[in-house]
Amino acid sequence: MPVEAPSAEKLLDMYARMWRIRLFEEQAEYQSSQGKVMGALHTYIGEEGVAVPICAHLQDTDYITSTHRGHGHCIAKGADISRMMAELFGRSTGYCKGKGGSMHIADFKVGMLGANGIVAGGFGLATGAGLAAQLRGSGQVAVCFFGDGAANRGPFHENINIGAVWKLPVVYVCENNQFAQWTPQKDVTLVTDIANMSPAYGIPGVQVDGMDPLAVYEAAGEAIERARRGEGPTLLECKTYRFHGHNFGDPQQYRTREEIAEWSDNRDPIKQLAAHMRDAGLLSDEQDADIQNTVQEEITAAVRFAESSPYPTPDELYKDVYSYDIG
Amino acid sequence: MPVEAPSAEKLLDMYARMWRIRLFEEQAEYQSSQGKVMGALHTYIGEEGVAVPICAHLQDTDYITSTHRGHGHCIAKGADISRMMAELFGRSTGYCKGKGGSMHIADFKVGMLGANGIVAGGFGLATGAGLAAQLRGSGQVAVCFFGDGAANRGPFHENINIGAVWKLPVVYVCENNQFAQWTPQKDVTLVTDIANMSPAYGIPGVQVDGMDPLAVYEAAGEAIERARRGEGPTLLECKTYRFHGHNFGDPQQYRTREEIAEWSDNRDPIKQLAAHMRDAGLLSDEQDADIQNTVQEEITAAVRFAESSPYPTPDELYKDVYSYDIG
Amino acid sequence: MPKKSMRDALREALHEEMERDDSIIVLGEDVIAHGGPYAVTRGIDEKFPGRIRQTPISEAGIVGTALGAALCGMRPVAEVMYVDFATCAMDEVVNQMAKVRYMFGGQTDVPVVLRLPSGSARLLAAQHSQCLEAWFLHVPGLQVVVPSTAYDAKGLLKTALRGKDPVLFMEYKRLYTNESEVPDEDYAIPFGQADVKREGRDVTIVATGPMVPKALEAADLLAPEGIDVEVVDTRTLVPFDKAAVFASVEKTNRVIVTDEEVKRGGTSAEIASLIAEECFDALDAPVKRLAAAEVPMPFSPELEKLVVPKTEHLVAATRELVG
Amino acid sequence: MPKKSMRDALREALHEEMERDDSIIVLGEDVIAHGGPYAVTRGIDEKFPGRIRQTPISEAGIVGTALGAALCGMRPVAEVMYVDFATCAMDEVVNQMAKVRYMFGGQTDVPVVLRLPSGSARLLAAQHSQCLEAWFLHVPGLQVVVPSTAYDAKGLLKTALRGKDPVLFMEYKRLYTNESEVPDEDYAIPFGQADVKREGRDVTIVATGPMVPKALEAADLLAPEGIDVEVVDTRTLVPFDKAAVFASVEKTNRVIVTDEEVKRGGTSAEIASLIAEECFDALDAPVKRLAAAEVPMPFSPELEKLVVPKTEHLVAATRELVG
Ligand SMILES: Cc1ncc(C[n+]2csc(CCOP(=O)(O)OP(=O)(O)O)c2C)c(N)n1
Ligand SMILES: Cc1ncc(C[n+]2csc(CCOP(=O)(O)OP(=O)(O)O)c2C)c(N)n1
Ligand SMILES: [Mg+2]
Ligand SMILES: [Mg+2]
Repeated sequence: MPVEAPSAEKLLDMYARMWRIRLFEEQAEYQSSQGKVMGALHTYIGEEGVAVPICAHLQDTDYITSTHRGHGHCIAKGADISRMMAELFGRSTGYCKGKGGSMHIADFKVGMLGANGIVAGGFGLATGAGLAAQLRGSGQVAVCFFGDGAANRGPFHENINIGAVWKLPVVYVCENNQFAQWTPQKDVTLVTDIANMSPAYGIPGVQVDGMDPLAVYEAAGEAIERARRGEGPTLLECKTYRFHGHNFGDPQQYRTREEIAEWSDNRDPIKQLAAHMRDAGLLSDEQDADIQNTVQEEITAAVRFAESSPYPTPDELYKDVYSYDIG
Repeated sequence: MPVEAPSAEKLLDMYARMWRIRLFEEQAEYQSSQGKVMGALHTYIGEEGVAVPICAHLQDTDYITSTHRGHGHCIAKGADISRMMAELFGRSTGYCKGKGGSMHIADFKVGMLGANGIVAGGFGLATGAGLAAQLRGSGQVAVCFFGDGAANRGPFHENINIGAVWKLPVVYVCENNQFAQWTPQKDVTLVTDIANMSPAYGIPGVQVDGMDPLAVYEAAGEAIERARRGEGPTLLECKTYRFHGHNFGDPQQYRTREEIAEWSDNRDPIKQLAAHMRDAGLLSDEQDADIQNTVQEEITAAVRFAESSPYPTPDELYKDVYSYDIG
Repeated sequence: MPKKSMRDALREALHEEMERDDSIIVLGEDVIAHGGPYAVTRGIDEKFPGRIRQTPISEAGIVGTALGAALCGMRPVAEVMYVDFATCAMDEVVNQMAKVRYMFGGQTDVPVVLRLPSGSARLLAAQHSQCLEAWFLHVPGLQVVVPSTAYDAKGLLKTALRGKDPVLFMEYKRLYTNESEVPDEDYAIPFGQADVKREGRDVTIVATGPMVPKALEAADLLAPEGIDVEVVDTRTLVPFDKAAVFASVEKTNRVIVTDEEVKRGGTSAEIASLIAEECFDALDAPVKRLAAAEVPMPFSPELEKLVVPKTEHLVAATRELVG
Repeated sequence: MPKKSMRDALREALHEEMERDDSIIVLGEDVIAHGGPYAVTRGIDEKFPGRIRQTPISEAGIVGTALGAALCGMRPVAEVMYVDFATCAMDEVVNQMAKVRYMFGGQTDVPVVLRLPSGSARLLAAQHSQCLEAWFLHVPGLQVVVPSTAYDAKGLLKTALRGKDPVLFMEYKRLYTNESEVPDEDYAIPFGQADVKREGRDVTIVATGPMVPKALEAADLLAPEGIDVEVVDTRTLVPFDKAAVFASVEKTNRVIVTDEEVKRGGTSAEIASLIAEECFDALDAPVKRLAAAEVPMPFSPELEKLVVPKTEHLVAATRELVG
């Protein structure tokens, strides 16, 4: 069953979400440089073409799991950027009441089961989410986002096998940005095409250009439909690239400026989607400017919200450790 | 480079070793039924055609790692059965001074790095042994024996990838006996041919009939030579079958008597090797009887040695925790 | 009241709660075949088809999947065949299960139970005989339960299956066959309530799991000498019933803390230091600890038997304390 | 004597020992690029080509491989980027590394060092701020080292690199930049020797790692009040220098035990209970513990700062103890 092309409305929504990620993170980096945002900050800039078109197929009742590089997944899945920004600022109005920070933003209301500070930490959660969906027969699916680095950890192997043998409605999405922190992928595995690992689990492996949002939309649509039909997981690899450092402050000695420019100048997924929409007559200059302005205003409002929110009070320290007060 | 066929002498030695495993374990089971051997006892009976021809390619300076089902590996690698039996009896003359028991027999002098009570516990050890060999440039190789069940654990994935990317001289040997304890392999993975997992690591995968000692000899010879030449690991899968229960006392409700008979009557690796040697004029009835009698005598002597050996004295309790006395 | 083994009591608790609550599911290695090595999950497959899943040997996958399902509306009970293998899933337990509620600011409940056969039994040696309670109680967010009787096991497992927080349920292998009276009616034992298994005036033995029956034996042996021992069974280590322990120490002024764990850094250290810090003025004697020798579990029967404290050690330690 | 940071001191120890002993190799994630996140392994690749291996993100593989190499004649130093991720390799640490010598009856040495950046720093939140000493000291077969100064770090790492047993070397992130005098000559600090970092008559503070500088600060603050604090730095937790700790307690009769770990089940519990058991008669006051709050590490600066005890808490606790 071929995946229907996204409607004009959907495309506009996707486009706005990609900008929301981009501008949110540029702002977060700026706030980090000002010392307002502290802790680790891993940006998704350059990779927006992966999470957005994939999540465009999902409902709030579907699940995703995320990584240390989680802002993009949150925004793609529909999280509120004011509560995200407040979380980065460590404020009580943040998604996690300020207890999580960048690496732990979650929004269970929209099925976002959390960023995760442990590389490969999402595999079990997504597989379990798929199990819950299957047991309920609810037609929900779970999407597990993970990096190329995560593919070298044991939980990749254990959970994909479980998902496969139980035919769980899970799509395992590798965001292959070709680096794990400061280590090029080719230095640490002979198999740089993660999709080629799928035969080890008896499931389909699909590789797609992660800088091309429409290609990702189509490939993800098929994998998600397959999962919803009860046919089990797909390993979907999106080749992508992060335009900024591993984390904010990374001096990036492991790659050249030229390589970065090659990707960011020529393959930026936002530009590619814009070009496509323009060609199809679905995006005027005015609309484009409107979208960017609106998003920029949202971001400004988010910062205002964050800055004007209170820090958690000391009595919050012992709350949420358990459902009850342990004394 | 084709592997040379084993010499007559080598064949006789392999044949004797296979009997040594068979009779040692039958004796161990008997002693277990008498309450003389306690703890877990996992027999290798039926699988002798794997370890013996593989270890026939190895020197004492080469390494192997083993599993909870380790007697066969020990004997194949040249361990002394008296010290093994004494270990099963919990005596101070055992390989581990009685501190290890069946699941932990090791003989570092012959490069046997220990049975292992943790499923997949050997992967790291073998990979590290390969790393040591590579760094020394010594031409040593390491063979990692593991079961089909172990292939579902994370360390399989992590270590084979490390071995592959560093081109370590390791052969990863799956003894696929089609069950993990009481669970049939096909219930817990879609990919029952473990050799087919090798592309995920960019290394060759080879499958061989583990009940045919000569086929195993040849396949192992190639993989080991490849490793010695510095070309990196091979994933070698030997399809095999254990004739007895998972452990001594297993009621075996998960398979039929007929299935067991099918394998033990028609595919017994000892019978197959004997038939081959007879056909080639390399084993007379007399030689055969001699070999079996000699081994039987060794076993009887081993039991006598074990039974007449002292238990460890209480002061042994605190020894060997550290290299020094911690007080 | 009928007598039942701890194994049967646990099985009953599972069946009764699965009947009551559709969201309870069971995962683990060989949990259908034989009902796992200790047969606790036997019968679930027939009675609740589809609600028990026999897994590959993938401890990290099992625990991770159980947790994921718990975050999405199920109530999984995962069996890790031996607690020793929980080491293969420690990230999932410590960095995920224990922390998701807190890290996410209370957005989710975490109703997952890990059943963990523990302790020494049948000469299984160093990799199949461990106790890890002390690790788990060190991790905020986990609850740690150690039943000593069939009655407690059933009542505590019921509470575990009705709660909202992760439970590490330590089942001592040697206790599976221990029998005690278990009523047919439904009951649950709240967490955080220690149980005074025997009242006494002279010495308190704070005991956990398999040391409880030994403490009771020791008390019986000491009674004729006029030494009146109180035995406090901790039952849950997190939450911990400090009040009950302190009340007992304040009465007897002498205390032995005992468990089967390696002594160094074991649960007995935590309990003893709580007493030394918060109950100091009540003490007439050192806070004595009796726990396992600081060695990996040896195989040989002649060594294994030296590792875990025996009744006679409790008797001797008690005499010394009052003497 | 030149002053050096703990980071530089550790780097020097590695370089000097690698020079001396060909069998030392280094493994870990990003250990070549930047020399790991804390730059400790910087420069090794240039100076000792081939003897440092940058690994995939495979903690179980890293530790398992390091151990295997150690059993076959090498002396590996493996860096686990944050001790939190050691949870991903806990079977390798606990069931293999700690036990191989014993299980195999002493057939092999186990010369492997795990370097484990620990503790809170820079708002890294719940999964990057933990301390796990208490777990490791509970496992017979492991040695646990926690340096508090650059001088100690260098001398202890040298001993680790010359020994025959596994070492869990806890490097507190916040201490990497701490400076102290480090001589140019070769020296090693034996394991099992606590260090009295400051002598005093009134109260003993037994401190570990990052709490040592705070204890010294507290002592300085209290001196003008006429409270004379002795600060005992444990330095190694296994082996543990009971004699030094007890000698101090016998002198001062009052003791605070402090570390950065979660208090429940932390190292402070073990040390406090040792004192309460074996040094009871010397005590004039309860054995006080000061350690981290029983919560996962929160992110917000306003909460994070409440978790780990501060100098002022030590000051207050000391006053209370003598008051
Ligand atoms: C288990 C574990 N090991 C190491 C780390 C440290 N770390 C954080 S992100 C990262 C790189 C991850 O690479 P990849 O999975 O490719 O994701 P990317 O950062 O490229 O999006 C590393 C090594 C960690 N957080 N968890
Ligand atoms: C990590 C771990 N999980 C579970 C077990 C319990 N266990 C021991 S052997 C075994 C089955 C192993 O199957 P396989 O790897 O195929 O080896 P086989 O027994 O068939 O030789 C299991 C589940 C264990 N020892 N270690
Ligand atoms: Mg990456
Ligand atoms: Mg098998």
